[in-house]
Amino acid sequence: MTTPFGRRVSAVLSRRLVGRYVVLGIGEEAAVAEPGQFYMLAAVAGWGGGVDERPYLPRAVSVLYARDGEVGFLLEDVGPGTHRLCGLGVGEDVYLVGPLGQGFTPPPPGIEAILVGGGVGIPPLAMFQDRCGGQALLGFRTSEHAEAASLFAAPELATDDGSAGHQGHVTDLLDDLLETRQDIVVFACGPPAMLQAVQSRVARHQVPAQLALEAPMACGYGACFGCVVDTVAGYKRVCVDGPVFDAAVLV
Amino acid sequence: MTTPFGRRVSAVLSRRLVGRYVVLGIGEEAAVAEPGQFYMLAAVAGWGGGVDERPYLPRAVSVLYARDGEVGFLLEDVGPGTHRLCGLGVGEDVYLVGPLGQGFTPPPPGIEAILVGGGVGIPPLAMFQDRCGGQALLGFRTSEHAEAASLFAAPELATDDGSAGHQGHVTDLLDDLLETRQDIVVFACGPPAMLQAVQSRVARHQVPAQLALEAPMACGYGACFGCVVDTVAGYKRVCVDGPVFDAAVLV
Amino acid sequence: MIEFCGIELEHQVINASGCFDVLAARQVFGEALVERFPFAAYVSKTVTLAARAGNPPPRLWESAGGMINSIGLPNPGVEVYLAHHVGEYARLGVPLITNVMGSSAGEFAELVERVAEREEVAAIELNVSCPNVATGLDIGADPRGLRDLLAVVRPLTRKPLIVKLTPNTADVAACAAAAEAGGADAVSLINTLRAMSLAPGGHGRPWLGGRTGGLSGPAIRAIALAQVASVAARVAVPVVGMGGVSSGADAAELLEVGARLVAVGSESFRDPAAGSRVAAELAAHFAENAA
Amino acid sequence: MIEFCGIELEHQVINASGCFDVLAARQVFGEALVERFPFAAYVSKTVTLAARAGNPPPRLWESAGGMINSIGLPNPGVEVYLAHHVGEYARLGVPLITNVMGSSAGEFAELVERVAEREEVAAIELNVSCPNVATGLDIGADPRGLRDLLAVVRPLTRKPLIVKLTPNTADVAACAAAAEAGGADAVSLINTLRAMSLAPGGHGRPWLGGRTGGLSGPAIRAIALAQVASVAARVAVPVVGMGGVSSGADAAELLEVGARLVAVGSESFRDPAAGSRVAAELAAHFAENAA
Ligand SMILES: Cc1cc2nc3c(=O)[nH]c(=O)nc-3n(C[C@H](O)[C@H](O)[C@H](O)COP(=O)(O)OP(=O)(O)OC[C@H]3O[C@@H](n4cnc5c(N)ncnc54)[C@H](O)[C@@H]3O)c2cc1C
Ligand SMILES: Cc1cc2nc3c(=O)[nH]c(=O)nc-3n(C[C@H](O)[C@H](O)[C@H](O)COP(=O)(O)OP(=O)(O)OC[C@H]3O[C@@H](n4cnc5c(N)ncnc54)[C@H](O)[C@@H]3O)c2cc1C
Ligand SMILES: Cc1cc2nc3c(=O)[nH]c(=O)nc-3n(C[C@H](O)[C@H](O)[C@H](O)COP(=O)(O)O)c2cc1C
Ligand SMILES: Cc1cc2nc3c(=O)[nH]c(=O)nc-3n(C[C@H](O)[C@H](O)[C@H](O)COP(=O)(O)O)c2cc1C
Ligand code: FES
Ligand code: FES
Repeated sequence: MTTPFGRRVSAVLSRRLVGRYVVLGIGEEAAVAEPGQFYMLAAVAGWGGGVDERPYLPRAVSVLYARDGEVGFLLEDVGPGTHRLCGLGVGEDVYLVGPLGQGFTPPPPGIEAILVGGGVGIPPLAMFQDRCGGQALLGFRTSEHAEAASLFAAPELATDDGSAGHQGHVTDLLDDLLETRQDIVVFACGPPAMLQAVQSRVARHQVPAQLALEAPMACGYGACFGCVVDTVAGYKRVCVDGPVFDAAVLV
Repeated sequence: MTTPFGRRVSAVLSRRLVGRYVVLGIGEEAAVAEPGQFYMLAAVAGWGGGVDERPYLPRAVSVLYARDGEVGFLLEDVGPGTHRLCGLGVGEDVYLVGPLGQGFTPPPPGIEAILVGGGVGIPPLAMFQDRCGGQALLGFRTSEHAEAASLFAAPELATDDGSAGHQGHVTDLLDDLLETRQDIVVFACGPPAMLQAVQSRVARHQVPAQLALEAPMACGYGACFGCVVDTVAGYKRVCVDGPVFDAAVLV
Repeated sequence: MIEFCGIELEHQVINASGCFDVLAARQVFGEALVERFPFAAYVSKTVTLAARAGNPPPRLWESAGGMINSIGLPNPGVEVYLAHHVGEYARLGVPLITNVMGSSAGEFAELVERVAEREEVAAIELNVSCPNVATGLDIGADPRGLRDLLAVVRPLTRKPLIVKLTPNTADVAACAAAAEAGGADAVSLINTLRAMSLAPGGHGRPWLGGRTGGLSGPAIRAIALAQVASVAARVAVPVVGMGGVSSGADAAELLEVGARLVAVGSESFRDPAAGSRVAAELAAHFAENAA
Repeated sequence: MIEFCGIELEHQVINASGCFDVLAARQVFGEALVERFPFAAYVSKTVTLAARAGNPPPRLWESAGGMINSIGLPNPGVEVYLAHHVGEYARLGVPLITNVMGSSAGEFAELVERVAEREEVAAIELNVSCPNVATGLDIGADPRGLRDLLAVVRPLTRKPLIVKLTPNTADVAACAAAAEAGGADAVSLINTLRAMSLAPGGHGRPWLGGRTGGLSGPAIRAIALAQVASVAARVAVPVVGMGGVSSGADAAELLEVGARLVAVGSESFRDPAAGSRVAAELAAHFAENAA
């Protein structure tokens, strides 16, 4: 995979809200990312000086879409880095490196993709569905959080408080499916607890799954060895060996 | 002198440009400062993350005016702190502590105030003239820099390049005055070299002078002992013993 | 109420030595400062035997997330301190901790004897960051030097002795253990880290009048946390943790790793009321975690 | 052209060990990385005798103006390094400096002997920041330990030996002098400063898998400048300065206080092309100052 070496500065082209989330579109001539890939992003101005004098490092953000000279991201304001990125105005500059990492591998013909996502971990799935189809099962805390489901075609929903869709976990929806179907591959991203729940379920039902992981990252391109996850083959870097891993290799 | 203990957060009320300078007006109920006093200012958001991950400390800024619940400042963008303050938008919040320090002492009746200023070191003089009158002699690099002279009534100008007023130093104008007049007190602020030139001239002519100094500051209220200047009585803190000093005590 | 070396304190936040001149602050902020004094105890700026003018200016430089100072311990000397300052500080209504520094064990002994005579002084903090003439290191940088120092000064007073350790050392826990073995009632850390800045212009000329200075502020907080944790794990005496604290959350972390008290230094420059703010945030933090 | 220990370099900016895995970067950025390699020499990540997995995650924490890592020196061991990595690194077209660490003088000796056999290796950097089992300190934290180490390894090779000093010491210049006396051809500094961060939640539990980690980035630059200045003033051998460099201006300051080369570490994480950018800014800076 070849990508531009080093940082580039581009203007923000668009910014819109989906419920409590922000969609950020950035001009990027060769917008060629695969679902599951990510960029490292930092604002050019005002990066730093937030809570505890952060952010210092760029932030890993999954690609939501990549087309027509624009790459898009879905952000939730959870800390100093996402706060700054969510507040970017149209015309402001960002540093970006990417696309980075190994994305999802589409299923062979005849096998349906089941997309299991939660919270802000849905952009890779939305992009995947857009390109390869598949049934989305999405979990959120409340209906307010669930507004990001609008990025999907015909998703099934679960919310913790039952304010939208099934009351309970998204893995309940997956359980129902796994009881009846074997001709599927599961694609999942979301919080660690959700991914673990998916991993143990697919293992029990011997269904293949690809999990998109997150880890604290400094560089995003394999330079620092900071983002490792334990696998059957030892520690692997999430940024270059992932973020998508076969569920079977994760320990 | 009593001032509010601790920081307060207020909205920026007004912001306008005088040539390359920015005038910043901030809501401050008890706007009671004296000419020569200053505030410590910091933006609430985006303070930090600039050049070399600065600013960290608040910045000392002289009062330009204080009236009708508003205190005003004149800023020139010379580094990360003034850059951020110059970029403040109306409605953004700032931390401020002040008014701080010892201002100018007005001359006794019958004695004329001669105000000698250069560059961004003119706010205390503008405020002084507004309250107590006096003849302003102002020096700037070019006519573009000289636009801040519009803050004064009937100033005499000098510019390095002669593009406005006398070509040369503002101290040339002072020299002419000192040749003929003894019934004056000089009030000066500006770059160190200018202040030194003023100091040696008034000493030679035995005319009293009050100089407003600058020094790197951390706190502005006497806490750190970082801002000292050498005087006949030893090191004195510019923030609490000054910023205005009698020219005769400075060594 | 918090107990520290037998002293009762209103809360767990005190000032770091040299970061809050209460006499100047009272002049600026008026009696409100005394009425709403931000700290649970007042730690004096370092006092030496003879008066010191301090280092030539410039004394300050701003760096990434922090600052460097080369103030150089200006103070009027112990006699003036005792005659004029102790009484003023006692008016604050919080316990007074007097910070002293000598350049030899003998100087420290003289300082401790003089200061200990005063009833208003609740405890004495020994600033051992002065360069040792013999070794070139800070007196506090090696455990043996600390033990020798305490052997001399410990017998001179029953007031609590707090040893303010230097962070410019390979093994701060060993230094803390030596202080404890020598009879210190508490240790405090971290002091500033040796740092440098250059004058703009490109000739390698130091900016600071003292050539090098000490780094403080958020930039050093993670170093402080590591040093405080290693010291608290090693000694039984109470630890005063400091270094880069700017919020209740920062203070809570120092307490979590074993500090008994937290001191606020540079943050007071940004916010004169930082002491009360940090104490209030800390109280809210614990109330939340208890709920 | 810059001369460093008899090696010719295109410019004065190299990478800091462990901050630029060139094999991964080539996979990501393609051959452009080799064609426009950002550094004047390539310093390998630390190599040890046996393979090391490194510390358990999490390994990173962001702090004020910097970061803390507890990577824990993962590497495939010296045999795999020699068999597979040296050849790849040689392809970069810049001199290769191999960084090694042993936990005893004997381990260092074995590493130096094995690595020195290889023609592709231009110089060997000794990372002496490993905790000494006997003293609990870093091997490099006391001058005597360094002298003993060099007495063992210096006779084993004529290749330049660079000693990478630890900053967690009371007197880094004394350590540098000991390295020089022992026959080191150069010294490099600073390595990361011991630091800590806590897991969110309030139980004092360390966040990092390695419990403590090392602080790097702009937060430590002023400390690096002080240490590099004190070392350069003390030794005659060339000094590689590093710590928080993110611009040509930062690099220039290290050169001004006496460094021969500058290494860029954490800044490469923020900007993969930081090496070339800093070198270009440095060249512009000197052109300006000459004018
Ligand atoms: C491959 C990948 C893809 C991602 N995609 C997206 C995406 O599409 N959209 C999105 O919004 N996010 C995404 N993330 C997550 C995002 O990069 C992280 O949440 C990032 O840390 C947010 O930065 P922040 O400054 O906003 O929050 P942080 O302050 O970093 O807080 C986030 C969490 O990090 C921990 N934390 C707190 N303080 C620190 C500290 N000082 N240092 C380190 N950790 C700390 C805490 O557990 C906290 O809850 C992705 C991450 C990865 C690795
Ligand atoms: C009493 C007083 C009144 C003042 N009034 C005004 C006013 O009315 N208007 C106004 O615009 N300014 C005023 N100033 C000056 C202003 O406070 C300083 O110039 C301040 O340093 C600007 O901050 P900065 O971040 O923009 O620039 P800095 O980065 O602080 O740069 C300013 C100068 O500081 C030096 N410098 C560079 N890097 C550093 C560093 N890391 N640490 C310390 N110094 C450095 C350099 O010499 C540089 O030229 C006043 C200062 C004082 C003391
Ligand atoms: C301007 C300044 C002056 C200081 N003066 C002293 C002093 O006189 N005695 C002392 O023991 N420590 C002194 N210190 C160190 C502080 O007490 C404290 O240990 C250090 O600043 C770390 O805390 P901080 O990061 O909260 O500032 C001083 C620090 C600063 C910044
Ligand atoms: C993620 C990371 C990994 C590192 N790995 C090594 C290493 O393997 N060997 C070594 O000698 N130094 C290592 N270091 C230290 C750096 O080489 C350098 O000394 C330090 O980071 C200071 O420079 P900086 O502030 O530019 O990062 C590492 C630093 C970081 C941040
Ligand atoms: S984030 Fe640096 S190696 Fe993965
Ligand atoms: S700025 Fe702190 S004492 Fe003057």
